[in-house]
Amino acid sequence: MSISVKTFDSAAEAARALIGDRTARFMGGGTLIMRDINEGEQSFSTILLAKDQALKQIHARGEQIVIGAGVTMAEILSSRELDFLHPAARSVGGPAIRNMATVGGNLFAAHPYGDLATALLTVDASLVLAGGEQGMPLADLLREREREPRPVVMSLTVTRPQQRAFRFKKVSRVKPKGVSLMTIAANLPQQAGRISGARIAYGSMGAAPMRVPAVEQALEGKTLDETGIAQAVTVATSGVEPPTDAIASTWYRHEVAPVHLKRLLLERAS
Amino acid sequence: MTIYKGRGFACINYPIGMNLGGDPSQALVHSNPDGKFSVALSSIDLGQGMKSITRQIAAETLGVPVEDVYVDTADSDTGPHCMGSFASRGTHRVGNAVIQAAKEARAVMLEAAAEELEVNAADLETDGKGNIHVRGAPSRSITTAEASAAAQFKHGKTVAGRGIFLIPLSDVDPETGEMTPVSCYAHAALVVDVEVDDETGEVRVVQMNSAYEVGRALNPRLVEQQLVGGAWMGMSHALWETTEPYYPDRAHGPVDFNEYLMPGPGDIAPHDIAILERPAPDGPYGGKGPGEMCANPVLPAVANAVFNAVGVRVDELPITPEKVLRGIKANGGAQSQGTY
Amino acid sequence: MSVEFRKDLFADERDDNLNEIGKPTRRQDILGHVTGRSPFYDDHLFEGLLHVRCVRSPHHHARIRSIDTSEAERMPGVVKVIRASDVPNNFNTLLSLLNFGRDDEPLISDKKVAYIGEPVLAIVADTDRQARDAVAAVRVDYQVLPHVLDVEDALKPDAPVVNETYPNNTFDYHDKYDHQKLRFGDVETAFSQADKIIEGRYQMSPIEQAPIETNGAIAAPETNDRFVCYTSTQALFFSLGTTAKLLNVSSNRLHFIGGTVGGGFGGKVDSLVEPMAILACMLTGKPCRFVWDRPEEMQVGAPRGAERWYLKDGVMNDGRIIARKFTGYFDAGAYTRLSSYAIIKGTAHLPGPYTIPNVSSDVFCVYTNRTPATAMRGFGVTGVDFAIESQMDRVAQAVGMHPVELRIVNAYRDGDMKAHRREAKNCALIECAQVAAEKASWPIRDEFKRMSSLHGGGGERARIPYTVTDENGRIGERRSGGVAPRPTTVLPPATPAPPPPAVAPTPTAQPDYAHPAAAPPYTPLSPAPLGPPPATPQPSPPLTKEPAEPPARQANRPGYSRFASNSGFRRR
Amino acid sequence: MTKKPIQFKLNGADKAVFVDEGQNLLDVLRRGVGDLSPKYGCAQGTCGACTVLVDGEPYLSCLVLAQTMEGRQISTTAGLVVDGGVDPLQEAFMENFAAQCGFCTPGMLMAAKALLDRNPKPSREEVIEAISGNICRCTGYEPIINAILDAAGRGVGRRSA
Repeated sequence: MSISVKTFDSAAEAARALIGDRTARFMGGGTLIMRDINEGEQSFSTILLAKDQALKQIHARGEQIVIGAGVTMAEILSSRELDFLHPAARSVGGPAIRNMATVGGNLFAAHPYGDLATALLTVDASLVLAGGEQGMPLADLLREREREPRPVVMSLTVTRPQQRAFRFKKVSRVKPKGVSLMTIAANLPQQAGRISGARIAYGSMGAAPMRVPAVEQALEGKTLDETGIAQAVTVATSGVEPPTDAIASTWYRHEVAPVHLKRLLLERAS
Repeated sequence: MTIYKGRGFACINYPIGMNLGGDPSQALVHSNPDGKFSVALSSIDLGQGMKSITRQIAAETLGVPVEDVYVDTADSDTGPHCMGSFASRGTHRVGNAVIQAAKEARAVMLEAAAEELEVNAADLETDGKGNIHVRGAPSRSITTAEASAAAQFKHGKTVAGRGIFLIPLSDVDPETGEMTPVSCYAHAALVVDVEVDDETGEVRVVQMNSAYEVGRALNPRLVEQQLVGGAWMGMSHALWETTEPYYPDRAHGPVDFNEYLMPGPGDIAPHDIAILERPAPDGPYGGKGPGEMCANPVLPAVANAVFNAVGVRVDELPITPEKVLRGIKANGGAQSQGTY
Repeated sequence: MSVEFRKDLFADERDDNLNEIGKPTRRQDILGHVTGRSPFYDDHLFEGLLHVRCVRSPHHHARIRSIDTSEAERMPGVVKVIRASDVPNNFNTLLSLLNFGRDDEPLISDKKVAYIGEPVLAIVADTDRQARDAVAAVRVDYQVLPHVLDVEDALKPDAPVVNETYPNNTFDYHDKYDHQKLRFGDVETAFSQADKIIEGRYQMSPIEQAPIETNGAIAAPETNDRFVCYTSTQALFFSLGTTAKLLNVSSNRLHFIGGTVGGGFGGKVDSLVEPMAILACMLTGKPCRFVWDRPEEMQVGAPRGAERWYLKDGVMNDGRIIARKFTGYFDAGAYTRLSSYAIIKGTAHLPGPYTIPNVSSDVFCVYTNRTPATAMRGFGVTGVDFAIESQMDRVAQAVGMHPVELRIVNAYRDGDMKAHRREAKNCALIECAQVAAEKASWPIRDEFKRMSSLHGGGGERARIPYTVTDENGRIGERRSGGVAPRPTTVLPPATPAPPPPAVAPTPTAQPDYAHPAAAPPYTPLSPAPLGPPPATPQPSPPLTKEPAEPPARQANRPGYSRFASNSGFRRR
Repeated sequence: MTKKPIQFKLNGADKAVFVDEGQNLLDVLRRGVGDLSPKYGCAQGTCGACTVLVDGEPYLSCLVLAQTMEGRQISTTAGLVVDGGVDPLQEAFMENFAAQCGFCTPGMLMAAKALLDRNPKPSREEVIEAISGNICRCTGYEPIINAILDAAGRGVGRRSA
């Protein structure tokens, strides 16, 4: 089917058009959908675009930062407010991809992509959808993102992590740009030298980026040192069923997840 | 975590060309009236520098400046037959064909010059700068442009030449494999230093030192291109590449450059190269062909270095972190084989 | 990174005073490359260009019951559906141009597919997207067949037949054997005399050539009833000849233009895009473009096939390898392409750049239900070099020798006899090993630094030994289940019976360069005490024995094979 | 199929062209307006051969929906040549033998151009990062990195003995 393109002034209109049209896709930066078009993907034939400037905004309200779904990785990298997300944004693609790929698109990027989404899981990201729905936790979207109709995300709200509490590691076979073998994001707030409210997320370790509750619980109240993290490392893959793909096998991901988790946790915060 | 250092060595030889159908290539060389030459081929420049190396060979043989020669390839209406660009045959086979064609064209040019200078053509030589002069008497000279013009407008001669290079086909004995496969061999030896992470099985190539014997480096920078790029490819074959990650299972075959793994610009290792030249008796100016052999020693050298580092022999390419890690675990830990 | 020239080596064999040769002249094509003006095949614009895409098999192995194109034909932009029956001569093998091997592969397969991605139909449309849409609308009814993916499984008597031209799942060599043999000396006897036996199994992965420019061609009608074809081919006349054969058209009606190619590495020899583009052009009368996309390039385009090698070495304690035996399996995939020749080339390469007095090898070109394999940089050699040089490291470890010194001890030298029965000339392995070790500051002992490719070869090392042969592996024997051992025969030496072999020739003018004899054990771990002092050079045991009975059986040797179209060939 | 008219600037010159609705910018540049310098290597965004600058920033033209380019400024390798002279970056690529087959070269040049326009004195690591989305199969990257550093006046160069 030949492709048709519909352009809307607001994301809300685009979202309405998406409902009830299974052949339509909402396009953000295009890095995923254009590839599908180029390769003749038959599951959709209509592209929805929104010229909505709200999609491009970044603004902070105290510790809360709202990031428009149309913000690109490059725009994150030039935002001081989002400095904690820079390592994650920089890990996506090369410079050209980062000029195009958007926050919203990253939420729908299939395995092994979605490194930014992995990071966002650890900063309490919640979503504003174009239909008006607010406060949907990102984790909920990621669990059901294949389900039709796909929502149009307007923006995400994240909570700025404590100083030096956020860490990010993308394990890749190719340097400096390679797809993820495993991505780990950690938000490790501390109170009186002990971890309180840890958030750990993995990318490329399942169908979608995910939080790892077993590790989070094992870190609670612990110190960030070899002894303190020992239990967390032990349960690094508890409840995780990593896939086999062209990059690595299930076995290998299981084996090295504790290693990379441990290294990230013991890394000196920059 | 421990990073284990390891060193590996490998050396190889490489056959130049093929034993198929005589493996022929042809070349045509001709000049315009002003002594500017064209070489017509049907050989392919895949990036290895076919157009450039045959241009230099033609200029050397004709005795004219390289700027006076351009190579046109590949148009089947004008370029004569060539088997193709593979088997490291281009420099050797096509180069020889170009020499033969250029010699024939040069002879016509020198005959014309001899007639103009009223000397014997056998007493003439070219200076490579566009002049033909009497040997030992540089003042008695004529430009290649004048000689070509004279040939074409006064003497009615075509300043042109035809060349073909053929290695007689060698029969293969079904019982013993007796044959003459090719006519010359290039050589290489390479030392690779690696670091292996004993917890992840990741291997990093930290240094390559190599010696490549190429017959003659017809253009040292083009040889360098092949050796540097080829060794990178060897490293890539050793540690990264496969279309079937779980061979012989066909699942998870990569379909893009994200899944088909090759070392990125951040993975490259310093590579210090020595080039040796033992001219091949039948090579064009002794040249062999460095295009393929440059990758070959890297693969086993890396495998040997990994063994030296952690005591794991990975005999199945590519040497992925997974295979190394499985080996380390099977041995109950990394077992350094000592430092060389 | 650094590059140095070792002009001191082999200086007397070279004249370095040339005008242009040896100069770092810039590439002729470099200005075009950096300005984006170099004309690659796809850089030719045509008004009304049509686009070709293929319907491809999703199965490893299947019979095609029917193909329904009714919906596809009605789709917008579709100009032509190309079926197998549209290909004038739909059966080919690449090396048929050199009369090597039998035709075994259709351009378009409408009866049976033998690998995932095999083309069963092609569609020509106004745009690439329209062609893709129409491809998606074609319905093919497949009857899935059992498949085989492992080379050794494919050799089993009950393995599915992959390629009907070669029903034994192996290429037929010389109309006689299911593999190519190399026989030099008597490996089995030498194994029994060796101090150590070292064995290894090595597996090379399939690898994609991965040129950044994918395979492709644009064909257009010329005014004089000819066709012009801009192509990515690595072999212009190979592709032209293949096209002429498949399309049954006179070769001089084809005008091929190429030569500026965005990388090949062996992946642009197979000549699959040119015939398809020209056929589309013939059938539509319009310029047609057939370009593989990246997934096709990676998974349908032929890779360097996988290779599996088994090596067995007989080694003396001083590091000399006295026997080396190979069994090799090239995974050709579903069709022959160039794998059959790679085995010839690989066989001549054995046993590596070493002088080993007893060598034997059996190498099989095996058909499996995977993407047909083809050439890649180092074709026929890269995989076995990996095996050989990994094996050399095992040998060094087993005898406790420095890996570089072990290579130098065994290295071939000028005048040595190689296993394919030709004298080694122009050798430089020893020098490369010495220089590489020096660059890496990896000390080798002085006696090894003094050795040379120029000295110590020939003499006894030039001898062709008595050779044990056999007739195992006759075509069809394995598949019929009967692999009865056949009596071995001993071929007479090429020269009259040689004198009893001695390991080292008598030193003459330059004793330092003499053939290396026993070397002391190498101790890899530096803290370990040095090994015992070097053993006195000993003559090695005879490595070949007199034939048990007079060699007589010549009758079973069919004629040598020729791989050319010009003389002495056999039409199959 | 509906065609859409769009206008943009290509290397400073006005272009007007009809595009298919799902057509990518690479295809429009090459077949629509005849700029053959950006190359088709994958149409997946994984090789970088089609890199162009859009308003000065590197984009993968194969992943750009052409009709969104209305009014934008697009630069390609074909536009690097000014008044018949080559850009210092092109000169550095030639001098450093930084191309073999030449197919990745236009994309590589545009990635490098974007870097140097923003950061005239990049470090080696910054050069590596800048070309990390561009694949070269021939050179092993070293000559390309050296060429870009050279163009920035930071050439450490190759050592030749």
